[in-house]
Amino acid sequence: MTSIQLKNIKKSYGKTEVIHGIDLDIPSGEFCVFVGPSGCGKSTLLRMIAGLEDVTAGDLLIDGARVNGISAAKRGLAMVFQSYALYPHMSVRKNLSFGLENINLPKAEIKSRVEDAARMLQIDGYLDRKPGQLSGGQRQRVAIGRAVVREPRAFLFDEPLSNLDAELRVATRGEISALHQRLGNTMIYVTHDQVEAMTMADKIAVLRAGRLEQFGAPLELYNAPANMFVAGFIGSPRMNFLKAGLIAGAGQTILRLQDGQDIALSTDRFGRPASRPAVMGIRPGDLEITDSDAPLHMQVTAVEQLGSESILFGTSPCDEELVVTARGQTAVRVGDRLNLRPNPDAIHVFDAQSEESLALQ
Amino acid sequence: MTSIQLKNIKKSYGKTEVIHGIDLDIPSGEFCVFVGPSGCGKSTLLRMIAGLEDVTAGDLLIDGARVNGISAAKRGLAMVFQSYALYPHMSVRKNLSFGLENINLPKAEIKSRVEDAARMLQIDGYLDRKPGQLSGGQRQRVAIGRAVVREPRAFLFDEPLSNLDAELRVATRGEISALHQRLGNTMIYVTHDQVEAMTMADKIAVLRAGRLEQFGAPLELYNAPANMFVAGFIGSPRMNFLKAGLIAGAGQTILRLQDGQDIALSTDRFGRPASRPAVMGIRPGDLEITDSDAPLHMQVTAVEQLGSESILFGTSPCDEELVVTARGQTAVRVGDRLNLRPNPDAIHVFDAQSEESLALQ
Amino acid sequence: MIAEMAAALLQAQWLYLAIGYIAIGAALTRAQGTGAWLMGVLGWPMELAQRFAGQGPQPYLFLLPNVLVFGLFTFAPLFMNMGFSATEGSSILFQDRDWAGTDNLVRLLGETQPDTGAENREDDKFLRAVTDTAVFVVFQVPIMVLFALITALVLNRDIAGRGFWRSIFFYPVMLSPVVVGFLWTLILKRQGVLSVTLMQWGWIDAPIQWLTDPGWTMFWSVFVYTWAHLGFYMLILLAGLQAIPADLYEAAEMDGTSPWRALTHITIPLLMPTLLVVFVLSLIKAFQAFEELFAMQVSWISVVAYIFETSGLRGTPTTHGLGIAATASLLIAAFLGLLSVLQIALSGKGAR
Amino acid sequence: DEIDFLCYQDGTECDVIAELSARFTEETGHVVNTNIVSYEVIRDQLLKQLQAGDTVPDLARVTDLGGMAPYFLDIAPYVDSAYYEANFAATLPWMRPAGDTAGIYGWPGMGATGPFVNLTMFEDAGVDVPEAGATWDDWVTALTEVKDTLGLDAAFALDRTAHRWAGPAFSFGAKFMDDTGEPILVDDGFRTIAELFIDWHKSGFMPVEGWPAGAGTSFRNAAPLFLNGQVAMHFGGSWLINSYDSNITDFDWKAVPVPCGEGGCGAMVGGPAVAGFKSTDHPEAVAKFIDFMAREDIGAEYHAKTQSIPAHAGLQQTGIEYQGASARVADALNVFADNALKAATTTPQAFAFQGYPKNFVIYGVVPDYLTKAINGEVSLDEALAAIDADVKAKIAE
Amino acid sequence: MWAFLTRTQGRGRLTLVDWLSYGYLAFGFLLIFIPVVWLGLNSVKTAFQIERQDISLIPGDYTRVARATVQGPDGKRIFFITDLPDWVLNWRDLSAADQAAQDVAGFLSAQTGDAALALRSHLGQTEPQALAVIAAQGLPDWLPRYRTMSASAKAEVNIEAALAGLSPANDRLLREFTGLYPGARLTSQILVSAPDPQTGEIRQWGVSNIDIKRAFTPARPVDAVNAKVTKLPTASLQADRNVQIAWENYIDPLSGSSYGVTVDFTRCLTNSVIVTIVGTAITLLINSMAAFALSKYKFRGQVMFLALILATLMVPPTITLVGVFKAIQATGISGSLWGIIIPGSATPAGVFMLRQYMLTLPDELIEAARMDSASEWKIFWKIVAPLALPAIAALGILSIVWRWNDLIVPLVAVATVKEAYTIQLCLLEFRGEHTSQEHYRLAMTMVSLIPTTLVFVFLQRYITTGIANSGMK
Ligand SMILES: Nc1ncnc2c1ncn2[C@@H]1O[C@H](COP(=O)(O)OP(=O)(O)OP(=O)(O)O)[C@@H](O)[C@H]1O
Ligand SMILES: Nc1ncnc2c1ncn2[C@@H]1O[C@H](COP(=O)(O)OP(=O)(O)OP(=O)(O)O)[C@@H](O)[C@H]1O
Ligand SMILES: [Mg+2]
Ligand SMILES: [Mg+2]
Repeated sequence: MTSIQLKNIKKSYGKTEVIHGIDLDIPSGEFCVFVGPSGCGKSTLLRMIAGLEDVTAGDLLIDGARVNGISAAKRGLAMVFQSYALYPHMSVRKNLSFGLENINLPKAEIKSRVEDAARMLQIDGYLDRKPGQLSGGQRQRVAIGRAVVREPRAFLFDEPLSNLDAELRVATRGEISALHQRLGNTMIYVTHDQVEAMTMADKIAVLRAGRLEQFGAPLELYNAPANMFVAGFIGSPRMNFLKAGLIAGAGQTILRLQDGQDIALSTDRFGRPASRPAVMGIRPGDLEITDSDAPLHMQVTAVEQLGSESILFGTSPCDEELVVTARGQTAVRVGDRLNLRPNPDAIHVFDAQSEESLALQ
Repeated sequence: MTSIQLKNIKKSYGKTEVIHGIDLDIPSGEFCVFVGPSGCGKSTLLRMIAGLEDVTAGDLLIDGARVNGISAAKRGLAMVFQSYALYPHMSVRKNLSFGLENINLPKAEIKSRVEDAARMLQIDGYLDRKPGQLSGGQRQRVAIGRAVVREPRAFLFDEPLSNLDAELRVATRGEISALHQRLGNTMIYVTHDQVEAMTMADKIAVLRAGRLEQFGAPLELYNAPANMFVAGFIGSPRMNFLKAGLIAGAGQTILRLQDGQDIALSTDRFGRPASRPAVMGIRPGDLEITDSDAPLHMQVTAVEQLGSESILFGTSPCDEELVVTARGQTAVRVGDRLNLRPNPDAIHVFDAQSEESLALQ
Repeated sequence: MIAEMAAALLQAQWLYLAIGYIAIGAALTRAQGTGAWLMGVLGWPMELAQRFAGQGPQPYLFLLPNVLVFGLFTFAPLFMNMGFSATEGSSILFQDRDWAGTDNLVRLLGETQPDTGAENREDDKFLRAVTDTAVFVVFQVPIMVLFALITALVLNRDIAGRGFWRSIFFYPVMLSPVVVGFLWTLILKRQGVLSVTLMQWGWIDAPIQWLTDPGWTMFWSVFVYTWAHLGFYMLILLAGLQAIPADLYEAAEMDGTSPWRALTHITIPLLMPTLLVVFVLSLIKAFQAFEELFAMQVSWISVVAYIFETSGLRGTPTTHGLGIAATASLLIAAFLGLLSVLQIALSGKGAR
Repeated sequence: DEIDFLCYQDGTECDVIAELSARFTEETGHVVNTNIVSYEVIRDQLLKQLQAGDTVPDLARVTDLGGMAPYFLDIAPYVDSAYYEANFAATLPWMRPAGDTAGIYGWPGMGATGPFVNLTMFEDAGVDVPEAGATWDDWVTALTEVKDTLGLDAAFALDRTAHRWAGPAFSFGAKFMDDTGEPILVDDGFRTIAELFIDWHKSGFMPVEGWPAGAGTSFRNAAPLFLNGQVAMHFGGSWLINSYDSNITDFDWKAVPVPCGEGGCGAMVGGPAVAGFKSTDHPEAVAKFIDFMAREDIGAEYHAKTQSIPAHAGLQQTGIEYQGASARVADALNVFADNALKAATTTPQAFAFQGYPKNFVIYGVVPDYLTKAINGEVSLDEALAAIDADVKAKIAE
Repeated sequence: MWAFLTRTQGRGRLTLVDWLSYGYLAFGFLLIFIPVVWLGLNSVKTAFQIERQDISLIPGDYTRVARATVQGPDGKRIFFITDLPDWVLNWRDLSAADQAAQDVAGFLSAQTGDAALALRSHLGQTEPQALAVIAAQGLPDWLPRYRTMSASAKAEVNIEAALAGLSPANDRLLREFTGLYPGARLTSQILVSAPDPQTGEIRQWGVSNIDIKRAFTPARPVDAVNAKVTKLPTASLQADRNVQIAWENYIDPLSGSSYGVTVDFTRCLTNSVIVTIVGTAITLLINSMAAFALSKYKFRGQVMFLALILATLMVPPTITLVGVFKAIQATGISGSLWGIIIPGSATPAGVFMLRQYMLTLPDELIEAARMDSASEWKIFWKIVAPLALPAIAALGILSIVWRWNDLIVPLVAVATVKEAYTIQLCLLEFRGEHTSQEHYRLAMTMVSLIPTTLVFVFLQRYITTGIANSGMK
């Protein structure tokens, strides 16, 4: 069992710093997902942990031991690459055993490990095929198998599903979760797809432009995003953001929307913050369409019927964009005006300046 | 305004027939989506309509005139390719005007058309850039612009969104819908993503292995799939299928599941079919988790928490896979046993042999 | 000078034909645009053909000029060689040559002369050329492939000034074979720098005839030929190396693979298809080796040199030389053809 | 008429002809366009063009008289045959196609092979240059002494072709041609010289850059060896005189009479001729021009200016006033003219062999096998047998 | 700088493999450029140096001294004349105009004794003086022809009688002129200083040649007459060199005044430029057309065409040269530049390389253009050709190199038409049958390298990336 700690890790390419000091503590056995938009430094971070990239500054600790200068081979980690990086000229069996041969493991040991892994990943049927003769999903599993046989201290995955089509992606992400449950190893998983992050992670690290924005369990991030970036990034469709003024009144704090509607905030969740310009965040599923009067109004501009749910796109009176999801099939047409009532427990408020959440943690 | 008719269209490459006789009638002004799994012949069909591929047999009519032998250039259609197929060495302006120059349109006319289209698609800011200097979404719009300037009788789209990332895909699909509303041209749109099909189409044609499975409005396909293939293909997560026996009883028809549970079927929807082996279909959202007794049971094997909804994966007592979606965040854990009550109005029944729906149309 | 150049090209009939062609094109195509106007106009017969005959014949029209030139200047000569091979006499005019059937083959390979019954010498010469060439090929090809590979591997490393080094090694490819021969002759002739320098260093006592000493001539033939062509194959191998995805090496690194094992177990196997192409191409080239060797006046005769000399292309032709050489050339062409079929077969298998 | 004249030159021959042709134009009104090309072109390309019949010049200065004879224009109808028979009797037959004995096919030139020696080397070595009439043995002794004294790499060089080899071979009694005009190559004389020749190479008397360095039938010029002072004697030919005169400034040299042997003092004769081609459209102009060049006064001027030996018997007799020629050039010309005359009397096979239309076969075959014998690839006997067989085969073809 | 040189994968310092790599590259660099540099050095050596196979790095001749041999009634005298002006020493290397410009008579009148005789002969004055004497004294008119008369003709005249009664000086002159005395001669030898092996004193010597391969060099002391030859250890010789860069090796052929060569080198350059430019243009046009057809269409016979084109790779033109010759003759383009341009314009490697590249261009672009009503020709030159530009550029460079370096086709096409000679043919001209203008050849070879080297220097990026990426496989 392996814990991985990052202490003020920095990375520069030439003069440009791309990772600006990240602290992260991944406890042993956890499935940790790095998520963030493209180019935010996820891969770089992962590759530094793997030892494929030098750490410019800071300490990288595996099981408490500093490994900054230690070569990739000696860190005892295994990595699954986005492109799988299977050796195309070797059979699946050879792909799996190559790394073991490198460390001069006894033949019998190699054989048993390879066969165990193959059985576990259900690739034992084509151990003698070349990677080129496998489908995308099968290759994926071979790549994982290659990591598994090495019995590494931790697994590193770099967007391992991005080359698969939608259906296979869903299936494989289930398999990886199952693998984690079975092996119990520490795993670090990089993706830019928040759905993957939500469904697989024990802990999610949200990165933006080389900085860690928030680190926590998936629902923690969903329910209590630390800032607007995390709030917008996690959850689909995206959270609605409406400009508002936070007015610290006598007994209560109210949020005054641009069209003058007021929404009271519970002190339980927000305490008593000072007045300031703010942004109200509300997820599309937390808006209820109601016939009675409601603080929010929307002119429908597009309706997407997915059968099981409907997504309504529209604009607020102040021309801010709004999205609402409704269960089932809706009769709402483009051009309809809707009254929307936000679920008061699901309202998020962010400082307009710093974009930090004002909710009490 | 242009109608397109396909009369028993067939296509063979050498000796292998890939389109086995398709009849389709696309009325003028309609947004028609071809959907189906990879390799089912969607692109081939579209390319035959475009004139890029010969029709092996059958008649292809545009506005009632047979166009089988007429070259692509003369059919007056415009096509947007999956890879956009922008001329990489020409500026955006040149890309847009190239087709117009080929038909020797006056310079002034070309200029005004290009500028109108560019304004409409909001690409007028970078008319002098090369496609390589544009983002994916911008390229997409240029590709559409190139089609628009030609003022074609109909637009053909071949998976135009598949190269975009998830967020951009959602945005662009809205734009294409808007374009259709504005121009009102007939449009044929190929995709293998059922969400795209559902959200954009006036009519969806579901194809499988060169055959037309069903043709109808999106919710028609969702609510009344003609067969198991369509039922499984449309809707996400996929419809659950459970083996069952259809037993035509005295007064009522019942569906007996493998574990012996009975579900009564309403005669309104199914009439009085004869007894036979059947398959019951129920969408994940149409199963309600209940504490009381219910005909379906599920052992939970995985839980995916998306925040706004939860997807529960599990197995029935007879080891059939089941998926249930629940609103919001759930407390269900892996290993829990759930009782599930199907929404009786949402039950689909298919003949086990032919896989055709037994519902009355 | 300009006028001279113009005059050289503008021989009247060409000029008028060209002007006519372009004028018709300009009238027909109404091409617009300034820079590319000529290209728009040049293709008017093709556009006309497309208007009347549709798209079907277009590919043939695109091929036509090239195939015409090939036909006239490559295939026609090859067929003429067949003709020469089947006839006898010293004339290059077919009407002055008599039918010979397979006599030329007998003259080339037979033990006795078909005309006199005397002992035939030509076969010895030809076989000598073939065996010498074979020796050359056997040494040259592996050595060149090996060094091309080493060079490519070195240049594929993250080395300072890679582009510079790459072009340096390519430079000899740009030199004409005659110049290559001349350059090295300057160094290798008996009184040349190499001999003298080695003598000054006391490594040899007397100047060595590098190019004609039977012990050295093959060495230097191989050396110079490799020197001149290495760059080309190095470039192909380099492209092959760069096509190997970098993440394979990262995966190997994670797998704890030593650099040597990475080379032998990953690089070389993955480079195999390219290596094969390089191998066969250089094999074909080596069999055709002629110009550099001829320019250096090495003391052995390659097959092509044999054909060149026997056919009377240099010096005065012998009576049947032309026919014999033509026969030999057909044999060689057939052999090389076989090699390339082998290549296509092998590379087809390599590409799986 | 305008006629095209394709010409190659060893020195200034073509320039002089072009100069003289201006006078011809004045006299007759015919214009001669002289096109100067390299020797390789004449040797390798002209015959093929003649065969192909396209873009052929009207006349040319050629050396392969036997091979091109079928294409030569017979100018007898336009000229006074008797003049030619009187003055060019020895060389006219070289240009005649087989069987023809009367036709006049051009203006023959004359050249002869023979040795040049490096006088400075002899002086420095303190060895006397053997006198006229000295035998090969005398020469070998003298040259070896020079070589040893001065520490030369080699003493004697001979161009790699049987044309040069023939002269010494004649001296040792090789016949080359029998009385019926058929070649008999390998006889005792031939064997003797061949043996010697191999010895000479083994002992270092002859240079390794020469015959041993050549491959197949290729020609190798030994002049550079003489030019840069590597050998004391070069067996070359009269065409070298000009080049040596202008290029050698750092030693004294002279042409010496051909060494003699039991077979006589053998030198090979030959020389380029100016001939017209049948395909010409202006046979009369061509004939007139050839006749012009063959005139005694024009010939005297031509030879004086080009510093070459006349084939014209009258001019040979009277001698030519070589204007501006240095003493050694004039002497050398005299020596070579003498060599040719001597050949006519003592080794007449030289003329027969030069007129033999397939002599070029032998030129290549002999070096090919002799080189193999020199390099020890085959024994002398094998080489001689092979020469015999190969020549027979090639000639029979 | 050091950081740049030692930069590696980013991890660690230079390893042993890195050092080996740089060593290998440096070695390769030397191996590749030594011959070229050597050619460059040699190309500015004087004709004499080249002829002497002087392998010194320095262009320029040794300091020389005149050695005279005079033969008279009283025997042969060998002696040195020092301090001669350069124009006298190099008299025979001077052009006729330069010779005429010198005051020969004045110089000779200042000379005395044997030196005067030797110099008279050396400066070519024997003949004019003798002819003048013959004319002045009314001597027989066969005298000027005497030395080239046949032996029988000589026997018919009485030379002694003709010469009787002349003054000793004139007698001497005419005896030399008629060859009765061997002519006085002057050669230029290398002036060296070296210790006398006998006495050990440093002396000046005249030697023929300094050949460091020989242990001993025969030499004569400059200050003695008829001295015996001394064998000096070659290593002990001290000789001065006059560094002299022989630009005339370049200037003469380029200005058309090279001795003994009738080739107009500027003409050759012009022709080569025309052939290269026009040939490359045609090659690019027709090869890319063919490649377009073979890569972007499906048509009957496609495979056959491709196979045929590949098959042409197997047939080196060298072995079908007679046929090529006939074909060029038959098409009537022989003897003109078209005869060089056309046959080489279809290159199998070029077609193949372009085809491979065009295969990577997406078909959708062509379909898009068809939807855009473009004709096939327009698709070719407006869409495919511009997109294949990297490959076309690579082929263009190769084609330039091939064309510039081609020898075989020009040889069969225009060998007898000097006006159409290309540079490679012209280079052959310097290698005559009996005379060799090696110094010109060296210089002109250097000139012929200029365009390819320029192409190389300026386009190397395109060469290496273009060729490597155009699937030359
Ligand atoms: N070798 C390199 N040299 C310079 N900059 C680099 C290098 N590799 C990555 N970068 C920069 O570092 C930043 C982070 O890159 P990284 O690959 O880690 O992003 P990512 O989060 O993995 O993105 P993606 O989701 O697209 O894979 C990017 O801005 C990138 O441009
Ligand atoms: N040129 C061709 N030659 C032979 N078979 C072809 C050709 N083009 C397509 N096919 C076959 O025709 C079938 C239909 O192909 P098509 O491209 O229309 O599928 P598609 O529905 O567009 O798939 P995708 O979603 O992957 O684009 C496939 O089985 C394919 O293999
Ligand atoms: Mg990444
Ligand atoms: Mg498709």
